[in-house]
Amino acid sequence: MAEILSLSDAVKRYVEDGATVAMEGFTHLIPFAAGHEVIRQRKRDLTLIRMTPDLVYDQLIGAGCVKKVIFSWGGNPGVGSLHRLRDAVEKGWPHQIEILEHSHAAMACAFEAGAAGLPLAVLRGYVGSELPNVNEQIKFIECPFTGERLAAVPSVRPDVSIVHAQKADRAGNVLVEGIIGVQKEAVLAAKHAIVTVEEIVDDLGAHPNACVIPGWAIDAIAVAEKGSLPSYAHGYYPRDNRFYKEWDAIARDRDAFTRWIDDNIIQTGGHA
Amino acid sequence: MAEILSLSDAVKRYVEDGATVAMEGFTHLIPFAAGHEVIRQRKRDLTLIRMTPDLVYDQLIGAGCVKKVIFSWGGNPGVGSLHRLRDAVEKGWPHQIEILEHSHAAMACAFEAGAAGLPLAVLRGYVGSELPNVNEQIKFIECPFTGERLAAVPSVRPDVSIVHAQKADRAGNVLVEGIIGVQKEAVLAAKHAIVTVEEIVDDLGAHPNACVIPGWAIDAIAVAEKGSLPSYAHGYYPRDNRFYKEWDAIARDRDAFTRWIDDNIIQTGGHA
Amino acid sequence: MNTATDYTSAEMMTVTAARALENGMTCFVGIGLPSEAANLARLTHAPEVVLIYESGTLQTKPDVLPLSIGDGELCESALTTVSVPEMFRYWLQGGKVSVGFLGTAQIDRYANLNTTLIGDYTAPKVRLPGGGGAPEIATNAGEVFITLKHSPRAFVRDVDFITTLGFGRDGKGRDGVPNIGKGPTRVITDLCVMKPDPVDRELTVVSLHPGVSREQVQEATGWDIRFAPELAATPEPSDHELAVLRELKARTERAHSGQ
Amino acid sequence: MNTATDYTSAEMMTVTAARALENGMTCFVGIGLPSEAANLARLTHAPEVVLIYESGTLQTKPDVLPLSIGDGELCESALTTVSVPEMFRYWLQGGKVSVGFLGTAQIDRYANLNTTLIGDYTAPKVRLPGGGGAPEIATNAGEVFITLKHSPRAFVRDVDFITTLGFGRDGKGRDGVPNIGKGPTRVITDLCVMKPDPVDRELTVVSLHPGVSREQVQEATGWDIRFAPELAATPEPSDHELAVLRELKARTERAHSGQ
Repeated sequence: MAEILSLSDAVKRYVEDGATVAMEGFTHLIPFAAGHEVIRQRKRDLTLIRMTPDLVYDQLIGAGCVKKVIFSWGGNPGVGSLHRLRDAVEKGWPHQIEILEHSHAAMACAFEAGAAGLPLAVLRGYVGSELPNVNEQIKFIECPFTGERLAAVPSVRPDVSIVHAQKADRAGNVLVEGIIGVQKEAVLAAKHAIVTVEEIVDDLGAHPNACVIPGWAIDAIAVAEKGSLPSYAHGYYPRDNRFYKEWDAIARDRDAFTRWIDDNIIQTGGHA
Repeated sequence: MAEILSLSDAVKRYVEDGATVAMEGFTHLIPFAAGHEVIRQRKRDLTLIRMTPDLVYDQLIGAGCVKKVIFSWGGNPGVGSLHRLRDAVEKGWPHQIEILEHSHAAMACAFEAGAAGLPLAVLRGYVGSELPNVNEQIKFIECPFTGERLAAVPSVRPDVSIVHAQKADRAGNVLVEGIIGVQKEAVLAAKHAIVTVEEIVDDLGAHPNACVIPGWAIDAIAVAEKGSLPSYAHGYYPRDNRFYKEWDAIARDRDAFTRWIDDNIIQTGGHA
Repeated sequence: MNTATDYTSAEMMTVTAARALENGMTCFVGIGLPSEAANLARLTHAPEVVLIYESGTLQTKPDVLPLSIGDGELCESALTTVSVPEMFRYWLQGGKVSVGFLGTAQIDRYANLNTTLIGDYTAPKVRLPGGGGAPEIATNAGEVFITLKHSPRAFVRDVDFITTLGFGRDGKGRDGVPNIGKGPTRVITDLCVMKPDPVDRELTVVSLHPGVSREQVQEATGWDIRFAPELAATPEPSDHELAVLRELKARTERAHSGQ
Repeated sequence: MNTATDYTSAEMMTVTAARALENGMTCFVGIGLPSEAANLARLTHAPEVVLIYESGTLQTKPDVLPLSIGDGELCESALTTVSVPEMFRYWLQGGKVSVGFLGTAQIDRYANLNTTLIGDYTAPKVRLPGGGGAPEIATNAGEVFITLKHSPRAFVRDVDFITTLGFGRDGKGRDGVPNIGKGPTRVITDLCVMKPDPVDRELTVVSLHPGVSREQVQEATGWDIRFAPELAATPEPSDHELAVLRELKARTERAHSGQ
């Protein structure tokens, strides 16, 4: 049953050094506030899973929280590279990180299989791609009915998943609306789940088939107003495209990056 | 791209003798009007797929349209047996039919896999059940990552799927709301799809993540007002529970059944 | 809580079945007797029991009992309604269900369930509705409660067909199987409560309902039924439980006959 | 339709790419150049082209070009928005996409795409963003259009890494593979249009943009590029196409800088 906690307490309780963590949100509803709290609490050796690492993982990598990243597209959407990711992979700063990469289709299926409690996902994928040469977690099976060769990947089952959503009610039931990505799958696939929300309301006001995640499938709810900025929250605030562009210059330079983290995350003490 | 046709024309064009047909709707939105049209057009040798055959398949079986039924629960919900299904299976009236039975979980996964374009569905299912002894389409595979034994069933890919929904817009986009069952999966898994609707409207008025099936994924839309009675349409009319109970007596007796079909389906000429 | 003195054996069964559910459990509910018991639990001691029906209705709070597994009432009173594939994949197979509550046509001494047919598969004497959700509810839920009326036709030594696993033909059907639930942990009838023996898994009467004798249970059971050494007396229904149950059934009756 | 006389090579590329899309096609759209071309098509000759973005937005009609693949605009103007697993499973893998429209960092003579890295995998010179949706778009869509700027750095004889299958290292990568799309059927650059040779699948220039010479194409290509025997001249953009494109880009600029 979801407990309503402060973001700081939620991260303290559920994100351990060395944990496998999925912070999801496909462009929309990216849990930046939670990512920043992880940086502030100086978590270390995390294995981070995320289809599109985006700036939030760039920040976590540059801040030294990360041992390994599992992903399928690691760029700054519409802008270019994730310079902290590249610097870590290409030059080992602040330290070398491991990467394990998939295609979106495979990762989406792996989250789906994780939510479905299965050990693997099967897809018609990776045909002719050289990704299976560099990712030993991509295997192939034969369909027992047709003989067709199909790709198989292990399901995603994080220790903790963290997502951001529009709102929760007082029982901790959460409404996610708009581009819903793999958020529900991330929550259901994880051992523990933290959901940050814009607000807590009396009534979700959801339609019959809305994407509602019941409170009993969540461990902690934390209010984080504007908690997905510079990403956006459908119905609350738009994407800060300008910041995405500005990030390019900040992240290109190690010092500029370190200053930015210090000024905007560390020094704010949780009130960013 | 969906064409708006009369129900009679839609059935004429897409339901051929010998076809594999899925008429879906999990208790809710069962496409009775379409099933009755199939009976009126005296289609023969159909292989019918449906998780819960319900009265609509009882009627089709008794009317002699059916060669084989693939299903997972064949009863009159809350009432008892499907007497026409039982009479066909136990006594071969009006002729012997084949049955192939699954569990709900397996059929739901098989529809899902059909929609996903896969040849098979994998599930943690059928453990200790004797259904695999009598259904050779249930096989087991070994997970290449964990070694776990998992069930596999062929995906469902009907020649035609027929579902009922609340409304379509003029471009043939369809809104399904409430208990959505496997309707979307049935439509997407099929070579051809017919959707009957309560009405055609200018604007579906759907929320951002509503279950909307685009017109270009559907072949024919046919208006069938009260087209799911005695089942129900959320927002339009309730389930006729009384008829479900009355059906028990009608279907128990071959003559009573034949008279009912004649009076209520054949003689109405499509204006039931 | 006053205990009632005037109640039927069917009411005794439903109240006892309802009491098996604890507040906060997530319960995947079968239609019929399990649904009646689960909703009684929700309306009495377990207001926060989460009821899930295979039609996709999550955390539903119907005001009247559904006739079918997909009545509109279930959707209208649910937290949300998901597709049937999602229900079986994410919620049941995904391990979110603590207890599956099932009925059955036949049950045997190892709590295997038969809802497929009586007689031989290729030439059945009676064709039953089939497996439905039960085969995977029984293996993917944390544990399973079963409720049905006691009769020698229902309680047979060996079921004609194992639609749904209890503990297998030899009681060992779950041994060594990874990722499987505990299976049937109790069977509630109109006469008694049974649990599987902790060692060999054979169903054993652990509690007799008020006024029921061992002989009555034996007569209604198709094998030599075991009784626990410390046989309990099932507590009687309270006035409150009976009142809520009767009101629920009356509301249901009015709602369904009104159509 | 008047043809314009004053336009850039980038505009020529976008207009030509847009013209490749036919009305009624369902197009799985990559971000950037493909998205610009696909929306131009929708706003000109193909008003009923169905645009699908991997963020889950089905049949979207954005008023301004999205900066990211999941901008709010895409959801707000979509017929509906589904989860990302559903997008990849039901819509792409399910065979509902007639054409995938992709960009790339590197492409080789067999139209294999590399968006993974330059150099060696374990010690990359440049780490690129990775596969994203492309590997399965390229195999599960009915066919694939590719658009990118022509340069010797982008057009290499053999890509450093096949992220996404064109026709494989030997041009035979799709032969005998069941349930696979036709693959890249055209590549549109700022200089020309290329198609795979019908026999050996090597990319061949079939049409030169106005004012572009064979030599220019060869200089911008990292291998000995083939030209079709009957080399066409790409039709120029019309005034209308240019006006719509420029207005679209101006609207986009205003919208994105306003934030």
